[in-house]
Amino acid sequence: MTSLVEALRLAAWQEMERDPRVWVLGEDVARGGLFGQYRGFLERFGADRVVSTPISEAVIMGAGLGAALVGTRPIIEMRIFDFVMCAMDELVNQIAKIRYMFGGQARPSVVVRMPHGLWRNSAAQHSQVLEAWFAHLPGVVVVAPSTPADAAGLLVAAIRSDDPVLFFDPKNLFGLEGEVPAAIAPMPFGHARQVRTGDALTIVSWSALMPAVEQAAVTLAARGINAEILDLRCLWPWDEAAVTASARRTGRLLVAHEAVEAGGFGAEIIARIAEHAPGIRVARCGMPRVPLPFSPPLEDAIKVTPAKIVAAAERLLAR
Amino acid sequence: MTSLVEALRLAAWQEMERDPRVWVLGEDVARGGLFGQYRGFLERFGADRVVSTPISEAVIMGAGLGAALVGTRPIIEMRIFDFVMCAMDELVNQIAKIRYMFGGQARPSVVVRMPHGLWRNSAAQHSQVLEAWFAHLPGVVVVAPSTPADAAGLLVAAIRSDDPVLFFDPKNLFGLEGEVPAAIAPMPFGHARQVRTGDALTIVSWSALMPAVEQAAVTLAARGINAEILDLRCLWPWDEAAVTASARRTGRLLVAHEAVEAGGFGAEIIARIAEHAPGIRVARCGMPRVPLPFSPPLEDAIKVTPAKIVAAAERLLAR
Amino acid sequence: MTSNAGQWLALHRSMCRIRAFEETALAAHKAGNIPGPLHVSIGQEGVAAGVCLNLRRDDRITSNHRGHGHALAKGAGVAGMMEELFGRAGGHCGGKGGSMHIADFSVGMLGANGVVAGGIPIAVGAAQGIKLLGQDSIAVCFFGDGAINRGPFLEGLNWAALYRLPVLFVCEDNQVAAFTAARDVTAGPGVVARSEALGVPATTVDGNDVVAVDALAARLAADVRGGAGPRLLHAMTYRHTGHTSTDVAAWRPADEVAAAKQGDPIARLEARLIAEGLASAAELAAVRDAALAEMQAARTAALAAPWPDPATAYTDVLGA
Amino acid sequence: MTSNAGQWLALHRSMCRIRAFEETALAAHKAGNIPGPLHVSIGQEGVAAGVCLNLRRDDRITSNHRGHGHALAKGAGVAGMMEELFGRAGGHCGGKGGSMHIADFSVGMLGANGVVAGGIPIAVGAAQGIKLLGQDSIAVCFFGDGAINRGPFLEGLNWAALYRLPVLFVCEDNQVAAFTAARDVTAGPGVVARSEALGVPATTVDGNDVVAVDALAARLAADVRGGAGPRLLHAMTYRHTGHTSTDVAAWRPADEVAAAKQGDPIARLEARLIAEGLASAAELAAVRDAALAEMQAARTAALAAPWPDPATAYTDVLGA
Ligand SMILES: Cc1ncc(C[n+]2csc(CCOP(=O)(O)OP(=O)(O)O)c2C)c(N)n1
Ligand SMILES: Cc1ncc(C[n+]2csc(CCOP(=O)(O)OP(=O)(O)O)c2C)c(N)n1
Ligand SMILES: [Mg+2]
Ligand SMILES: [Mg+2]
Repeated sequence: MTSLVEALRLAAWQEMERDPRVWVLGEDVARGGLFGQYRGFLERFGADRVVSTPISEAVIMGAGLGAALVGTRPIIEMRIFDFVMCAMDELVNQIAKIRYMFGGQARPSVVVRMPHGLWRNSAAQHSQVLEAWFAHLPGVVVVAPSTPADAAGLLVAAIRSDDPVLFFDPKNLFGLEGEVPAAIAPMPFGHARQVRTGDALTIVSWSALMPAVEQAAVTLAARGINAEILDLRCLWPWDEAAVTASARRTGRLLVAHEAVEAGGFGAEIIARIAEHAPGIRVARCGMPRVPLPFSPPLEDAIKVTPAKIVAAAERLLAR
Repeated sequence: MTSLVEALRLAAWQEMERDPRVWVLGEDVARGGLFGQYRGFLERFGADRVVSTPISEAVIMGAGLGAALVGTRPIIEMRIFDFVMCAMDELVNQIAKIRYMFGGQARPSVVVRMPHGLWRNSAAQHSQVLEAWFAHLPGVVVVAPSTPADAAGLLVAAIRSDDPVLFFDPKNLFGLEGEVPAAIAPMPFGHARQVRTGDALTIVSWSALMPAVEQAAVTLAARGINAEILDLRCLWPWDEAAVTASARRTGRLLVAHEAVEAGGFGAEIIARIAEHAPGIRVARCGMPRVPLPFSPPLEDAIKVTPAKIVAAAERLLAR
Repeated sequence: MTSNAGQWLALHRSMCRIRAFEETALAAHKAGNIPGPLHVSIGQEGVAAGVCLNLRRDDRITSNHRGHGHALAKGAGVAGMMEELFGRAGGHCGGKGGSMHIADFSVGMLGANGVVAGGIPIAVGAAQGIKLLGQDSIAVCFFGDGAINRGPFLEGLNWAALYRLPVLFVCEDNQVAAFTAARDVTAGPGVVARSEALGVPATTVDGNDVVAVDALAARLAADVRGGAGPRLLHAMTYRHTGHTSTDVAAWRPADEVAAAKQGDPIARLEARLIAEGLASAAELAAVRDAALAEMQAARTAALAAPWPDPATAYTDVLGA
Repeated sequence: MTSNAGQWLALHRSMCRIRAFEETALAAHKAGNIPGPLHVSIGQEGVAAGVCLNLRRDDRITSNHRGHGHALAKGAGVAGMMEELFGRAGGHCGGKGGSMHIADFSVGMLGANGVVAGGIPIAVGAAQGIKLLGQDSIAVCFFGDGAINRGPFLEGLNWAALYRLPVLFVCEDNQVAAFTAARDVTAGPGVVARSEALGVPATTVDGNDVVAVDALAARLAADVRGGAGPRLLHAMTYRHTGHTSTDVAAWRPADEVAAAKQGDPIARLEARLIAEGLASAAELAAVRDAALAEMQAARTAALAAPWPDPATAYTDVLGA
């Protein structure tokens, strides 16, 4: 068994062994990174490929792009998702647009790693879940795994991709254990994982909320409700076919995510289903439109929990 | 008759006359602003209240916040929406969070003006429509008017509001003429405007796409299809009651916006209707997930047009 | 000399209260009573105390992630601070902020910040607002050596100089940013040269000599208040602990840490007070004990204080 | 002297081609054949020519919104540039970019940029990539005086100095940013002081003296290529026209503009070439005429060139 953060470490390690053009830049990465996801990299790959940077997010992001343009494959480490706000011009106006704007001349082969989500009461500036923004942004791939094996396989694919891949590390699941193959194969983007089969309703989720969804399913099962669960794994491209097929089977679709419900990626999923598979009963379960509070009882009040998912599922079934 | 940009100029002028704590900061504002929306302000209000700044978006945004915290009411001018990407930490991590994070001690009374959208083939870095991002962001009000009167009334309300108001100037409609009262009253946020009554379907839109929607309605009317049209005017808070009531009446809802369809605010509207008013047939009409190209035939190929809105409406009616 | 006694004893008391607050908080964090990350400034108290004792209540400060000292020295209430760390209803932010987001607007403390350099644009704007309103208070902006590598440092200093704003920048140079030594990520001659190249006169001081910090801050604050425009105070200091309460900073050379601890600003001031006959060891110990007692009482109170009503999680999002 | 003839004539020809390209583009824009905004660099050609004639094809450059000259001097194809301005299929970017997003990767031109200072992090990263790959090419980063007030200037220069990257920063100081004079928004002694405070040695040159620019660029490019680390070239120049093709910049003092036009880099070089007997007025006029003919032919061709297939609007979004 391997923890999710260790799986990510092994995946990046494998790719750096495999391809000398792969390198990593970000704060403290030469000390192993904030979560140990680069432990031992400096010793193995040296300071030119494991670059601890100044606190200069704009250049961490933009230099990654520039280095990609001359043929390297940077892993851009943002430390905590929220700090990407200091590098949005470089990400949104440059990285996401450069291939298109220049008519295909540029190859922005970067991976942007952004450990995101709720974690140890980190409050409003260290807990945001804004993955939906990037599904709405042309020019980027959006990945949000929830298991060690998926995280490893998708990171390998991200590093080998010629597209900018926004990789949302689920920091609250870094300790989650699972099997990871010795040789990590790239996992194609855009394929959902069927976590559980059921006939009463379909629950779609991803990233750090998956364990809560699985707990909810156990509770529902105890009440005789069999939920089918899909882990979307990628938000762009996303597996609309699998979601639609499952929702058609069960007739009911609940999308649950850690992010704020209003304008979250759940809205896109529900909208597509409502447009293209009318008649399916739909619902969402996400956070209220509130910043993350620090105090545990306050955070507990707004965060999505197994109980809230169960309640949402039962409301949906009652309709 | 008054042009939309002149209506905005008059609204800001009125408020600066009314309240000495109101001031404006941004590049070239002392020269009237890029669009003349501050013409004459320097001469009337002086250099302390009409501050032409360095090209320092991060501080334009953050200084606006700091000045609000000590009791002033800054109008933060971003020049072109896309440049807000250079000030996202200040907007997203500071302005949107400060009231909440500090338990209500802070009063972030700023207006952030961001002329957005397609305009004169400005290509990928000067045409973005990412309004949906901010509807998903707790802590901000999101305004997107389409007429001179609405723009003026909503800007007055924004300036007087103690909340951070993100004001999306529809730069492609700056030349649009309309009536504006001599004394501009603040217009409450969150109320849609019924542009046209009809029974065949409801079309909801806002900002720069409204004229295209109205043209589409004329074409549809000529084909015997009466579309009811709502101009949402505000994306947060948004007038769910009006949209639901109209959609229930017509039984069909089409949301059209200039933004990319995937993950746009249309998804939220459709999702809410699908969850709370099942049975209504729904559809969206937005741009493909593609950056804005420069060349006119390319821009025309992806932008939302009256013809595309008509086609979407007819497809929806055929369902 | 004795003319100094009052001020020096005030500096001593201020530093002792910061030290006591943070040692108490560390213990409470270890005991599991404080959620989330905790960044303490043990060893750096001379800067917060030396600067803030020269400020008025209506002066404003912005701080960073390591802001307990700045808040305390500016006069923030201890009970409200401790309860905020504990996430209790009586915290300055009602439990919504925590250690990294302490603020007490009632004393001009406009907030700690979880984003490095995040306070710079805000302080600059506060100064601009103060100037626009024709007031004579000033803004003080505390940030670390790590912040001088972020864009807002350049944008903010250029801006403050341009409009001659009443803002005092204070760079707390503890020679480290998180787990990386400042020298490994900072090119050129340093913060003073950067500041002056942006039009902001800057002066370096031994941040662990609180008397020197106090004297320099008094002069610079007076200049700023007098309309001279912005100034930067560069204080050399050292972080005795790790980056967060859970970091032991094992990578730092032991002798470096040991040497630094010799420069403890509290011990240095006490030696001087005694040497100059301004206080006895017993009197100073009494101050330390009183500070510790105050903070332990606050800890006990915070532990017994009510949690926020979950319903308050939904308030303060929008004020309208 | 005559040893210089070749290089000086090359500089002359390069400047004339830039001038001719932009005058032709201005006319085409006025005629309604070029959509979108157009930023020309008339009066500033000495910088692009003087710097780029010292670069190799495998050297990379990043540019800003006023980048026609940089692209042409670096060797970008004229037909592809003119067609790009016209939004035609044969443009370097297939019509997707336009004037503000010209790029020709085949000659190391990594792109103009619609965001002020947007090219700085990219150039720094290109240099880092080049170093990582063990190549001996260099990156050159063109930006205006307005860009030195944006954060990426500080972050990028500190970074380049830290890792001793092979990048040459070129600040084209035309003393204006959009509609505001640089002096009104720039505090402190200026870009050279800022650069050196960040560890990047900097030198100022009269950007309208193309021979001086050429000599300095040759030296700095050699230093950078040799592993000395980054350098900054500060070129003083002047923008004869308004900010965009539709701006007349009426606010600028007429005498200032008139005086500046006296310093026209092309006229100055021609006077010198004639004075030193390296070329006759007739020969130089022939060069200008040839450049104009080349660009007018490109304009005629662009006007007749096919528009892009609307289907291509959907390509190049993601490559996978
Ligand atoms: C923009 C941003 N990047 C990274 C971080 C993570 N981080 C928190 S504190 C810190 C080190 C800051 O060093 P310094 O400014 O010197 O303050 P010190 O911790 O030494 O007091 C870092 C990198 C952050 N909070 N914000
Ligand atoms: C981040 C950003 N802010 C504002 C603008 C709008 N803008 C375009 S060019 C320009 C002036 C740039 O001045 P400078 O860098 O000196 O270049 P110059 O136009 O003088 O050649 C401005 C403000 C922009 N493109 N990007
Ligand atoms: Mg530090
Ligand atoms: Mg300029």
